[in-house]
Amino acid sequence: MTGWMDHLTIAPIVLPMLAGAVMMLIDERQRTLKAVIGMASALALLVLAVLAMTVADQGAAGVRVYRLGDWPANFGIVLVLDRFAALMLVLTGILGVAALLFSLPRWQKAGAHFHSLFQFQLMGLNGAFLTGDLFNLFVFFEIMLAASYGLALHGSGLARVRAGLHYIAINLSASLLFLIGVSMIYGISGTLNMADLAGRVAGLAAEDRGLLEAGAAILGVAFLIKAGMWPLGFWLPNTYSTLGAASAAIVSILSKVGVYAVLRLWLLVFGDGAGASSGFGGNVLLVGGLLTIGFGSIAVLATQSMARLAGASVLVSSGTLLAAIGAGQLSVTGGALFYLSSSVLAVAGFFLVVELVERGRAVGADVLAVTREAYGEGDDEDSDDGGAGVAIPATMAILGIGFMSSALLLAGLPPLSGFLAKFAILSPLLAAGPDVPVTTWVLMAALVLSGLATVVAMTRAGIDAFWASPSDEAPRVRVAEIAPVLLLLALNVALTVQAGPAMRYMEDTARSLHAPRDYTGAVKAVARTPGTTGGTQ
Amino acid sequence: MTHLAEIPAWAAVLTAVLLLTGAVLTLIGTVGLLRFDSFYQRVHAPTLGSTLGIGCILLASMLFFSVLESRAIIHELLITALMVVTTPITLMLLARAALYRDRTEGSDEVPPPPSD
Amino acid sequence: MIVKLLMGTIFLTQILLVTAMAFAAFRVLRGPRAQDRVLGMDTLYVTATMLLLTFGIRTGSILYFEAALIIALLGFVSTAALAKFLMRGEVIE
Amino acid sequence: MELILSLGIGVLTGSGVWLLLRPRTFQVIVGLSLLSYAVNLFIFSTGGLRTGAEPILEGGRAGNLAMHADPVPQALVLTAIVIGFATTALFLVLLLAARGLTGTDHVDGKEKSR
Amino acid sequence: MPDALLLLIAVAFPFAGALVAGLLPTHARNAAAWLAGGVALVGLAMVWSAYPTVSAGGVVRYSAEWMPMLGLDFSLRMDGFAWLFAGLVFGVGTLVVVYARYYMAAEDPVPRFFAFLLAFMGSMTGVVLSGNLIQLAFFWELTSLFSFLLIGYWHHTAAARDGARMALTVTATGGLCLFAGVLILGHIVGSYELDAVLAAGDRIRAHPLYLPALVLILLGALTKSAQFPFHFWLPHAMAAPTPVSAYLHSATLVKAGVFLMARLWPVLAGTEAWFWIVGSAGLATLLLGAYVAIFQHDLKGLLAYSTISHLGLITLLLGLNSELAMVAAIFHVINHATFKASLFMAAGIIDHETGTRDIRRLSGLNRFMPFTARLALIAAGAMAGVPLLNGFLSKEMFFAEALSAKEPLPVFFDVLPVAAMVASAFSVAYSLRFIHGAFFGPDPVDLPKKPHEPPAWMRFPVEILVLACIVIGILPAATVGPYLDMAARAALGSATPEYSLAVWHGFNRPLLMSMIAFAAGIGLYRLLQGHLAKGIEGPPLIRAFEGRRMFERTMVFLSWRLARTAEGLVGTRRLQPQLRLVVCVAVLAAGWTVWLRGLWPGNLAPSGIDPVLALIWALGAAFALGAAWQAKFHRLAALILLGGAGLVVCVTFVWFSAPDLALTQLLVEVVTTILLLLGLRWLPKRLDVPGARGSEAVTLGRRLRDLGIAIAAGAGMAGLSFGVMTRFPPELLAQHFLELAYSEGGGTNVVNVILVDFRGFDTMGEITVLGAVALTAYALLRRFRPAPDSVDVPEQQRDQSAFDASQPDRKEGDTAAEWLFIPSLIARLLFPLILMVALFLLLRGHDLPGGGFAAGLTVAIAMILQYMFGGTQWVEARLRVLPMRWMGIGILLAAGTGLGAWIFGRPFLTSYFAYAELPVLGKIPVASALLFDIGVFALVVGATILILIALARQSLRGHRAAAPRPAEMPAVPEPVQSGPLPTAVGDD
Amino acid sequence: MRPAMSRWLPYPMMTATLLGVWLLLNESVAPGTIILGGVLSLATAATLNTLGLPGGRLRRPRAAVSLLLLVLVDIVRSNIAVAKIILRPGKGERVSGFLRIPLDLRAPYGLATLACILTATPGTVWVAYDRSRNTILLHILDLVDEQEWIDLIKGRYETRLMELFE
Ligand code: NA
Ligand code: NA
Repeated sequence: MTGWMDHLTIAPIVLPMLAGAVMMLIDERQRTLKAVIGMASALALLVLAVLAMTVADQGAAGVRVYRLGDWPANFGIVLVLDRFAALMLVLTGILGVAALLFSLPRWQKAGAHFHSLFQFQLMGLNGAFLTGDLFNLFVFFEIMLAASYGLALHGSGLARVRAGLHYIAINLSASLLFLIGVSMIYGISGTLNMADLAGRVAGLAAEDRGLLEAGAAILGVAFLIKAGMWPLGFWLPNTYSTLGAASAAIVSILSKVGVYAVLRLWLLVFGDGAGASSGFGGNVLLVGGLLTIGFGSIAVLATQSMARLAGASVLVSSGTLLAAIGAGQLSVTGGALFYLSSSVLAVAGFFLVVELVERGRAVGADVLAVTREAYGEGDDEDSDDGGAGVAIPATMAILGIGFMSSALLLAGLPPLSGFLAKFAILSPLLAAGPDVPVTTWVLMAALVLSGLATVVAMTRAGIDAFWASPSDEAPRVRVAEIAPVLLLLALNVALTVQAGPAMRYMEDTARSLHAPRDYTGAVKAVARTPGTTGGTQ
Repeated sequence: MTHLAEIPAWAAVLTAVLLLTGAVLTLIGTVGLLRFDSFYQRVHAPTLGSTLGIGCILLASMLFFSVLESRAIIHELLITALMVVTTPITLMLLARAALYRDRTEGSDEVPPPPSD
Repeated sequence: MIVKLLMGTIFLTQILLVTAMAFAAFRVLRGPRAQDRVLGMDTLYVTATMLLLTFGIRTGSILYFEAALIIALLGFVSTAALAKFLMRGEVIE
Repeated sequence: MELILSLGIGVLTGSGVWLLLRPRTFQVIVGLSLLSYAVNLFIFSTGGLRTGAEPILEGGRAGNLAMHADPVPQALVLTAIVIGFATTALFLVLLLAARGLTGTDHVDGKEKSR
Repeated sequence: MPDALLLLIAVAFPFAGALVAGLLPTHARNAAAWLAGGVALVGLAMVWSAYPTVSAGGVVRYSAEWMPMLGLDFSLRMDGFAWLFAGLVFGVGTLVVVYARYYMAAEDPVPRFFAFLLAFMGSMTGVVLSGNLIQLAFFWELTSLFSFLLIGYWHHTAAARDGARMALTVTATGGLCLFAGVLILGHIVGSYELDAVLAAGDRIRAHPLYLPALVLILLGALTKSAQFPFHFWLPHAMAAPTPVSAYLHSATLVKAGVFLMARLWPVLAGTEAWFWIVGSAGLATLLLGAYVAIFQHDLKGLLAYSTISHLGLITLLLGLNSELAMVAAIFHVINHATFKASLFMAAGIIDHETGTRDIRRLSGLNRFMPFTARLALIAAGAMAGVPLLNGFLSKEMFFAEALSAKEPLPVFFDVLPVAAMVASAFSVAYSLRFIHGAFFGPDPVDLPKKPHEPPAWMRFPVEILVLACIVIGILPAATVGPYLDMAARAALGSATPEYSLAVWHGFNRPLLMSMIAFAAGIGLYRLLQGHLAKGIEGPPLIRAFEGRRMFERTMVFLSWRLARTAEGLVGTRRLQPQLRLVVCVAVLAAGWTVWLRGLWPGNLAPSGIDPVLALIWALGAAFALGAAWQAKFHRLAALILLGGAGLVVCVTFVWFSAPDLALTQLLVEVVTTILLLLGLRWLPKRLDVPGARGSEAVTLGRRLRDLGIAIAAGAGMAGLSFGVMTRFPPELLAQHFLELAYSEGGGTNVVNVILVDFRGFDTMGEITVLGAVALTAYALLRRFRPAPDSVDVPEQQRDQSAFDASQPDRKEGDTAAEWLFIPSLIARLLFPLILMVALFLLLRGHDLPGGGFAAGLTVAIAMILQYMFGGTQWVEARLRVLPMRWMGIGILLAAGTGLGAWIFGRPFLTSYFAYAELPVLGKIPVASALLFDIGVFALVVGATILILIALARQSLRGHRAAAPRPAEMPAVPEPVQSGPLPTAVGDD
Repeated sequence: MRPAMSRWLPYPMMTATLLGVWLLLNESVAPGTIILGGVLSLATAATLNTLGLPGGRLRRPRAAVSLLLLVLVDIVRSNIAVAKIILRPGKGERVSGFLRIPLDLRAPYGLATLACILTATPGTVWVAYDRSRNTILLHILDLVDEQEWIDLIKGRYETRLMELFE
């Protein structure tokens, strides 16, 4: 461990932490400076993430293990960079840049310390994706959540506070479950390192297995709450629909963190090598995922507010992912990863579009619009909201395109990647063998029907927003607000056009997730075997 | 509990006596807390524990550890000093708060405020 | 013999102290007024300090001293805050 | 001892859950606090219960589990306590904000219509 | 140019054109038209230049990798059949562009129109040229999408919006079904490539999944082609500009369904299922469309239903499972495209020149626009099947098929010729109505515009198409013959039957049927003229079955009412049920798992029961239960009881050898109590009014349920913890920590060494959590707005101030000052002492209990003490803590310590420690971990003080807020609550 | 001499106490501990500068020690007395009540010390202080003879405290 490149693994965590801390030292009024620092950090994170992806995409050699404090792996905390982590880092990096850019004209002014919280949010996400330690995962979940509480409440206001209360209450409960689960796993297996744990599960005594699995089940409940699985995910549409767009865009990956954790741990710990425990709980994921798609679709249909529609779409995508993961097939997992990437970008873009669209519509926009400082110290009164935004030519057209594209993506209709993503899940499911299990048909039906529900709801909302109301005056929008929408859109187009290479990466990722030899091998290589001494001090 | 065997008899007996005295005093104090009818009587009760009660136990501790480690272990004095300073604050504040509350409720147990 | 004496005494002391805590707890639980509960709580803190000290003697460890010290130094802060809340309706004006 | 502590954890959990399911924000925060006590004890207990075996190494000698308590759960509990403290504080602030904005302390931000 | 590239250009060019058109300025009508026309012509040229290959029976292919691992390539494939359709798409497209240039008004955003039109053209080309089925479904949905945009082009009218939405809903639904069907087909065949699929007909028909695949694919095709019962969207799509109708409903969109059925005819047709589904849908549509068309008053409505009917005819032909019928179908596709496009354009011209399309208002236009009238007359003749026009030929073929088919059910085929004649008679009737109603009769009155002939170029496309009707009608074999043959051979392969394209087949039964139909049609029109003149809306007999209304009702029910009800049933927006579910799911998840694996005893025997600890826990349980009991009506009591429970936890930590935990727990306890107390002031007063609760039984039931859940959760946790406590993992890492804490971590307090070194990364994360929370709390509190009933100064303070004011020798605040005088003096004296203890905890934390967190909390408590007894203003006049600074520096210090290791080429957070020999001071430890811990300390001080003080300061703001609020204040509409809040009472 | 002293060591008593506390906490009198403790005591005591304390200082340390011993004896005696009261069977024989006592002592530290002594001693609780009249309100558990209590408090403690602090 000497080269600077080795620190690539930790840089996505340390960089935003430093940026966030530095910005605490800067006066709130120096927004431009903070914006510059924040943006520089976000861009650097994106670059680092892409770099990490190229590093990770090198087969067995691509798994990088970073030993914090130079301690052996099963002993100290390790970060593990592999394809899956790198993929999530890239997605986070993209959303970070997009959301931050979007927030610059307005959102950053809506409350105190937006920039620090934003950086901590990125730090939490990156950490959660990189860590190879179960308890450290908890810590990063908490960082992520703590920052998301801040961003969820950013701008304050009745609806946001009301939903935030639910959000926090439920996530606190989930955190408690997380702790229970982790400590049970430690108490039974004696380790917190995920790779180490994977190695120990198979050899577990029969009388201990039940408790370990119970711990895993409780842990799973915690993750599934975050992922929004029915009946644990009602908070999700409620909360997401009140978020500010910039927050929502970055938070849109939050539900995927739950999915990430499930996918990572489930395949690692309860994969084929887990002996009697292998495949534990897979059916729950499948059935739960299907139910979630069902509920998400109902919620999609039952709403008239665009923001809530976006929130409900998150449920549908979570459900799809869970069901696809629950199918437990390598080839399907690849498709699921493709779907994950596509839907994360789509949902984020949709949240941004929704805010811009709703801005033009005074009624009902109170939730989304920046609530002005009611009264108080009056120290953030320098906002120039009145004249904010330049009437960009064809604003409505661009917003319309943005909206329609998001709708297509979420409904899984051509020409964007949403369609290919559904195809990438369904096709391998059908190709798995001559006999198609019932669940595949149900999943297929669920995907078709959820797409239909999305079409119906999106058409309703889109027609209301773009066609029904005489749009003699386009909402005042700034270039910095439209640019991220177009950026996310362009990425989705790229994902469609370059579906081949993208899918190749996803399939490689899926392969290494299903046969985590490279992962565990890399970690074990830097672990201390019992009995041997000699550290690296 | 091997360390207990290292204590000489005199110290053991002294420690035991001090411990019991402290505990009994404390218990008596809380019995007062239980038995007394009015709050203003009850407020006196815990001072048994927080003065002599804890004093005895701190003495026992000092004695015990000094003998055990064969050097003067007197940091318990800190606790003593702090107890003397902080317990009265709570009790004073509490008594005055109770007085206020009883006065506003027109209780005849308490004297009226001095007024001309 | 001495070990037995000490063990017995410590055990008895702890039982007495816990009984004292129980009496204090009765006030915390029953009141009747808020000030009674606060008073019970304060007593509980003091008694707990003593219990920790006896535990130190029992295990021969001086490490529990810190916990006792912190109760003595800061335990009163919460009871004082409660008292202030009763008197003034808020803790910090 | 194990029995006592697990019963204690059970009672703390039960009380906490009961309060968690109540409609008033203050009840919920008290419930969450009780639950976090329970969970902290739970984490702590996974290392096994030891009396008089604190995790301090005397004179810098290497320790072993026969003489010392398992320090890992203790370290985890410390982290959990800190995070629990932080989130309790946040929840409190939020429930106050909600109470201020909605005028009620009901968890749903509105009184249930009967 | 290689043929393969031609295909790519044909598909890509329209999309590129659409992009360019979309970027043109709004008023660039001519530029957009030229662009669109050019693109269409290029497309036509590409198609034409592929003719030599295709006509020789060859297939032109283009293929590029797309998602190779999933067997999906971007592949284009043109055979004769596809060639024919592509030709129609571009040919009719070119004419429509010319027409549209004159039809569209200058004030419309015409470039956008052409952009949509071109994109649609590209999608349609994509459908017909797709070489694999997934890609076909891909372009299929695109046609739905762009047709939606085209239909909704005049979105300021409700009709356009509704029509567009309906079209999209129906066709996109169909498209999703098609997608599913195609997936199944791919599963059966093992490939999505069209060639492979077309070669696997027998396998497909024999496969158990044939029927589901068929149904799904047909759902796609029938919705697209507006077949019964999905026909209803098409008439409403007439809200589109007429060029759109001319294009979509003659040659393209609706033909996509027919195209698909014909394309897959060799693999899907030939079964009874196919016959029944496709045949009966076609027949029903044929009759229904024709019948309803007669009664339309809108020219375009009439044409729309006629379109439905003719598509029904084509579908019926495809459904007959006869190769000859298939040829007839293809032929009718061509014929229908020509006459229907020209009729739509004619209707558009009428609309454009007179301002209305209502047959009831139109009359005698022959005198004002004679040339147009003649064109329309010929086209309508083709539609009615008049000899020497192309419609006649395909109709005759249809009659012949209707007579000849006998399989599988004879009865059906006895009905078929009759039905064919009836439908034909209807078509004669509505064609007559179109011509007679619009062009003949007296001069029109009261038209919005004075009618005259349109511009020559607007009529030009109509002329071309009408010419085609005539030429094909007279010389079928010479004109359309080769193309039809080529298409049929491409579609049917070796199964292509012998047929003859001639105007005269002798006096046979089909001709007889034609004549009867003509007579009947004319008779019917005469018969109905009176009824039609009344101008009643809707067709007799089936007026009630208005497709649109049923659709709307179904949609509202399904997608709105049902969804909302369902959401209410299986979802909730309330917190309590959500938390209940979380708890129940967790209990079930753990319980079920343990149950499945069986309950096993642990490998450790439980240790004996210490009566002291048992007693302590009896108290602990009482406190916990008491807190649960009191938290509603006696918050202060609950808070105190909570503190009691915390104390018990702390004692437990001591009992089981965890001094660090006990210390930290205590400190947190104190801070939390103060925090909650600070909050208590802002909560509403709640009184326990007996009898004020809701329905007793319901409340009791709810409580019992929650009690059950709580008991289950408690019992579950107790069981789990007992299970884990009595187990000892075979190989515990803890051993290593104990071994290495001193030798490699440099500390004797193993817990602290873990916290700042082995697992220092956790701690770094944990302080970030605290920092983020503090920032959030601060931001929230800056916008804090107290409820009206707690804005006021607390009652106690008001009382005491009033008393002070009432006494001559006292001034306001004396009572408080006297009361706080001694405590504040002592608090100040304690301040340095507490700081000293804090520093002690900080500095020796690595070796003994303590550490940065404990020290930080201690300092925070010292500060709070000053605030409590000195008051906010008093303290802030003297001490200026900059919490944000502390926090920032704290994190930087911690992270900086970690980064320092980089300089030495070590990983982040690698610790360094050594003992430095200093004169006088002796050996003192120098550890980077201490620096790290100082960072933790700084952050904890900053964060805790920030939260506490931000909360405390609300009292100051609250008083200020008691003054009238600024008028613009409520950014959020306040619900119900007005005036002071009633005291809330019990309610769970 | 004096000004320099008060600049560098404004609170000598306090600083010394803090150093003592430091040494007690560390259980060590090694030079390193003393030096570090000295530095920290000076630093922490300096916070009192900003917080501000009322004027007045301890005049006669020796008298303080004798007062301390006196209080200790009183505490022991009162402990026994109060224990007896608590353990006395039956009810209603206790005569307890409030007692207002006019004071001559006005020095803040003196008053604070008196408050602590009275409250810490079982049987008496300092309830309120009236600044304008300089009276205190006590609650006394065993209030048989009011004058006896007034004499006791004024004679035994107040005079000594006035000597100490005024
Ligand atoms: Na265990
Ligand atoms: Na007293």
